[in-house]
Amino acid sequence: MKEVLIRPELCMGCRSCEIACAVEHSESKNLFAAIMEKPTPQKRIYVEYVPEYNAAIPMTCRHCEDAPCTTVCPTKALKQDEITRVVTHSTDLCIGCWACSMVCNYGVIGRQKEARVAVKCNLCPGREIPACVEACPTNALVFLEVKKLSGVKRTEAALKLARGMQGKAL
Amino acid sequence: MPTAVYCDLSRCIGCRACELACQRENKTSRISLEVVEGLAPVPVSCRQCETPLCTAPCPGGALRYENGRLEYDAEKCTGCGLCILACPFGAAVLKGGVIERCDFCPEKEIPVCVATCPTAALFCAEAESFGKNIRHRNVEKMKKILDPSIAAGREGRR
Amino acid sequence: MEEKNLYPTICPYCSLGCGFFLEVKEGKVAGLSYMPGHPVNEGSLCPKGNASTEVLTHPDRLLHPLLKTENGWKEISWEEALSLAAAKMGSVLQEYGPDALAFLGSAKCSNEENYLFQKIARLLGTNNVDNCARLCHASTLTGLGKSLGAGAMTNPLSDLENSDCIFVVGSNFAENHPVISRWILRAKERGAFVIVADPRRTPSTWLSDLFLRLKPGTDIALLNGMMHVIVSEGLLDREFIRKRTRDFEGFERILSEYSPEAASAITGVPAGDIIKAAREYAKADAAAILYSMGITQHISGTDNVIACSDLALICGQVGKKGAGIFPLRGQNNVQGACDMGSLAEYFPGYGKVGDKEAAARLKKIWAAEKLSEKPGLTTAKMSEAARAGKLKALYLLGEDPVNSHPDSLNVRKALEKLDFLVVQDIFMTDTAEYADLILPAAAWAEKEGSFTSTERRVQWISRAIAPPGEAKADLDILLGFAEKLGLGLEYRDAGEVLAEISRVVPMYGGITKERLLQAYRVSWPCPETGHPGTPILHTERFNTPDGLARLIPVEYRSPAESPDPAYPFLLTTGRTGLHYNGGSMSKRSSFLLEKEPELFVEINPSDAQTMEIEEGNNIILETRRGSTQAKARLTERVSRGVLFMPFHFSGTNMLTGDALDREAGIPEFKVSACRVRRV
Amino acid sequence: MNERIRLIIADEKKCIGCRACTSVCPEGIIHFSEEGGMRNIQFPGSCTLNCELCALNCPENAIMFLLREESNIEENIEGKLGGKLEGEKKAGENRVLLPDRIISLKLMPCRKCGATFATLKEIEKVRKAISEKVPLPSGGDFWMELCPGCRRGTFREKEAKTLLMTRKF
Repeated sequence: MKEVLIRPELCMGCRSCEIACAVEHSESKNLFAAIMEKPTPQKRIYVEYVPEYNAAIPMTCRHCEDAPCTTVCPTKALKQDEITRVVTHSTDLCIGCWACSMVCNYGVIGRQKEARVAVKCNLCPGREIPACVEACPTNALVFLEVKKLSGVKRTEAALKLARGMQGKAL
Repeated sequence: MPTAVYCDLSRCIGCRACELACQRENKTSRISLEVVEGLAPVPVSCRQCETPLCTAPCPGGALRYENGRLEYDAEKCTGCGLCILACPFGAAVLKGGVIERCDFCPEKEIPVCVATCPTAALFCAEAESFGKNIRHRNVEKMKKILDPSIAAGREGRR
Repeated sequence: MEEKNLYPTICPYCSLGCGFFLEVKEGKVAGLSYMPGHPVNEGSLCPKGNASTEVLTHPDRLLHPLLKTENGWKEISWEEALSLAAAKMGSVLQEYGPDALAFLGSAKCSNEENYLFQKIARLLGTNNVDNCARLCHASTLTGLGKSLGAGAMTNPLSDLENSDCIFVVGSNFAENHPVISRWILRAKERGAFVIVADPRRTPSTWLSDLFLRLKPGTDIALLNGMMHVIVSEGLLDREFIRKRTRDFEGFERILSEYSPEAASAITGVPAGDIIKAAREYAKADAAAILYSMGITQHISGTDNVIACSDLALICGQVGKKGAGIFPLRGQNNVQGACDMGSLAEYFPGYGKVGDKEAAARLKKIWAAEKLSEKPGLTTAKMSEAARAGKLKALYLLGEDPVNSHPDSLNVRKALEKLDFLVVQDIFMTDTAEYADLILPAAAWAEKEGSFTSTERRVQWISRAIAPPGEAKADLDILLGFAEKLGLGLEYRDAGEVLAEISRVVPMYGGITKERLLQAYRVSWPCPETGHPGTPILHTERFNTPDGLARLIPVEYRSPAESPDPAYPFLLTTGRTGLHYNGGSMSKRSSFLLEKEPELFVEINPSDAQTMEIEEGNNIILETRRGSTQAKARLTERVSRGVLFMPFHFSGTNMLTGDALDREAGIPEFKVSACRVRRV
Repeated sequence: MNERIRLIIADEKKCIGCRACTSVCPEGIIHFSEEGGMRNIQFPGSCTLNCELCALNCPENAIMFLLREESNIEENIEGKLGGKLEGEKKAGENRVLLPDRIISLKLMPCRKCGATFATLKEIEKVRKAISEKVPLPSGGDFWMELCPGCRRGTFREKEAKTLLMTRKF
């Protein structure tokens, strides 16, 4: 199954993903209209800036296997699809107890202020590629199977090595 | 603001100081801690839900969600105990005709359970702030692994 | 509404010295409130601390001096009681000589009281004075004394925050000193690596990054194994070894036998984990060792302590921020009681008994003609001497040997054999039942005095309330007793005693009541008035004559008793989070008792299955010394073949043995061979 | 104190057995007991106090008072409750004495521990109130079948499970 995977070494902390995410989850799906919307559209991906390294790491729901948030949710507002492993959240059923937020190992369950319910990544249903991935200018976010990412990295490493060898040969 | 007494379970050592402090302050402990299988301590207290189910069956309006928080008015309480039956967490008890549930120790600056917690596992803050902490913690962990590549990547771009 | 007065005080339970405020209303304790500004606990308190006020208001408190008569206990006046005590002790002294008397001090009493107590004993001509440090950290005194020159914690607890690696061995700090977890977690947040070595899976191991589950009593093999890795991989701090230590050459040789594989065979810890632990410890910028009774309460207790100190020394992890050796002691004033010389072989300030110079100095200050030059009886030896009829009279200051000493059946025999037993306590204890005379004492907040916590922090407790009934402060009782004996000890109050202490004990030189009242915490050594105190020891030189630490090679020895076909289980003992030692205080808290009401024994579920024992069954445990009954608790906390029992309830110490460490005289509470059957 | 004796009339159909009346009664004359899987609430036939706290606090408005002297008492009772009350009418007097009245309600056993913890009617009322607030799917309010202690326990076990996933030692 495809996941949103991060390559922190490529992230430059532009936060395009955050904006794209909020817009995608707005009524209008348009940046300028979304800003004015009530409730305020909210991002579900968080770019954490690390000043010591002048680096940034984007974080979003990992859609864990046997997801802790779905285990503790009393009203089953959080549900995991048995096949795709996607964890979805129903605002109607959410009672705002924040049990999910407490057990999430990645801290990626946020709060929708007006509706007082949880918000989290739902992998953009209806889209082939999640909005955050599509918006990433440096490919720090990729939508791939884990196996595939290893392949990509292998190719990159091989390319680097080949370039080095070429330099030597010259 | 969704503020309640929450627990960072990874820090809890199951010492029960919270229970004892609460009992001392409020006569009945409103937080209950058990260690599951002798290995995983979990304290349970009122989660101050934002769409609280306990208010649904309340006949006199004693329990209500107001000003962004769950309010309880003992004067209006009829002592029917229906709220207790509605709570999915079993976090309140009826005692002497009134509801015993976490009210953040109004006479104290911070709830006594939070103040006494030796490991600072219990905290009284917004739920989001905890998510933020976890993300920071993960960044710390990732830093160890990603350190060389990040540093290299940055250098190239500077 | 009547205003509540807040009195700052120090928790009477463990040795961390956590601060809190007592709320006093109309002369009575109305509750407690937290002290966020205290440097040790930052306002937090463990459950025992929260329950501490129950001790002050408990109906079981002793209110009058009690004399044992044929018709039970009879209330008598203080005058009668003290005269009687002095007369009886005096007649024993006359008839059998000073060494037929013994004095057992209390690590729950203040420095001043312990000082006065041992002074009385020594002025009477005997060194038979000891305290319960003998049962928990005597081996720290001898072990660290030999290698570093000072048997005390090297750094303050809050300094753990600055550690990069914390190695905990033989300590279940999360249950026994819960507040330490706060500092360890803070270090972890900074990225510190935490290693816990323990036979049991405990709340402390939950906080660890690496858990070494060793067999009880094999600590030296583990530590030597780690040192082997450090030496063979060249992870030593050679400069530190060259400049600050001596005897490294001989030391290195002994490690060759402890390859990780060999250590693994003895300890049961995978060799890979030993290597990992050694690397993490040695490579850290600042690494701390925490140990407690899992190290000290063995027949090899002193050697265990030395092995810990060796590990720290070869890695240069002593005398700097975030590093050091942290012996976590038991009682709230166990450090102070030892500093005050409430020990059979040490004068106040650790002058050795028998050392002419130390004796001469003391004689001058005390204006005493003669002091005994013979080291006195340690607690275990006292019991032996009493059974042999050589010890006739015993003065117990807040001690409950029947519950806290090993092999309690023999202790009971010894107490029965005594001609005269005085017990000074706040509650009736199992030991007090044997007394001829009981003197009701004041609890901690009902008197004033200084207390020294495990991190050498001296703190002053002021009197917040009056003692109940006719109970009196221990200091007043002792002064009354000394007066009846005609010893001519005159002090107006605890402050005056402390003034004398500062002249006698060099490291308390600059500590006075006035100073403690102002900034009510100073870390010793504080040799003179203007000295700021010394939070970190050994920064420049060690406390040895040449200023160098000794690297002392130690060999693994198996415990006094090992499981065999007749007694197939290995029984180890310890504390639970909710009770405290003999339990005379904690078992009087309704809450603590409600949560942990009775003696239990932890047994691994697979062992239980083969013996058809189920959760909650009553089972009988037998050792070569006695048997007791306990509720079975099936848990993965203990591994197969190991049983664990808390020692708060009478029964546990009927099982433990009285095999002693050769140097420190500490009994091996932690290992006994045991068998189990269903009721 | 008002000397008028008033009759307490509790409506069996409306009462859900919540015990609000027993806890507020200043005289403590409304009793309850639980046995054989039933909760029994025992109302005295009459009361001399002029407080009506029980009626005011009843979430179902199941309690009413009538003055004993009211002439059309039988019709009143019959009219309001839609049934006949077995009162005793003394000859020559237009007064009714009611015997103690016991309302018995079936209790719900906890699905986990088996101990009874609430009446079926209470549960039904709470379930309805919750479903009006949050559109739970059927069976979504599983906790309604558990006693408060077991709800704590169940939630605790779930949280513990998530904790043990990440706990190494």
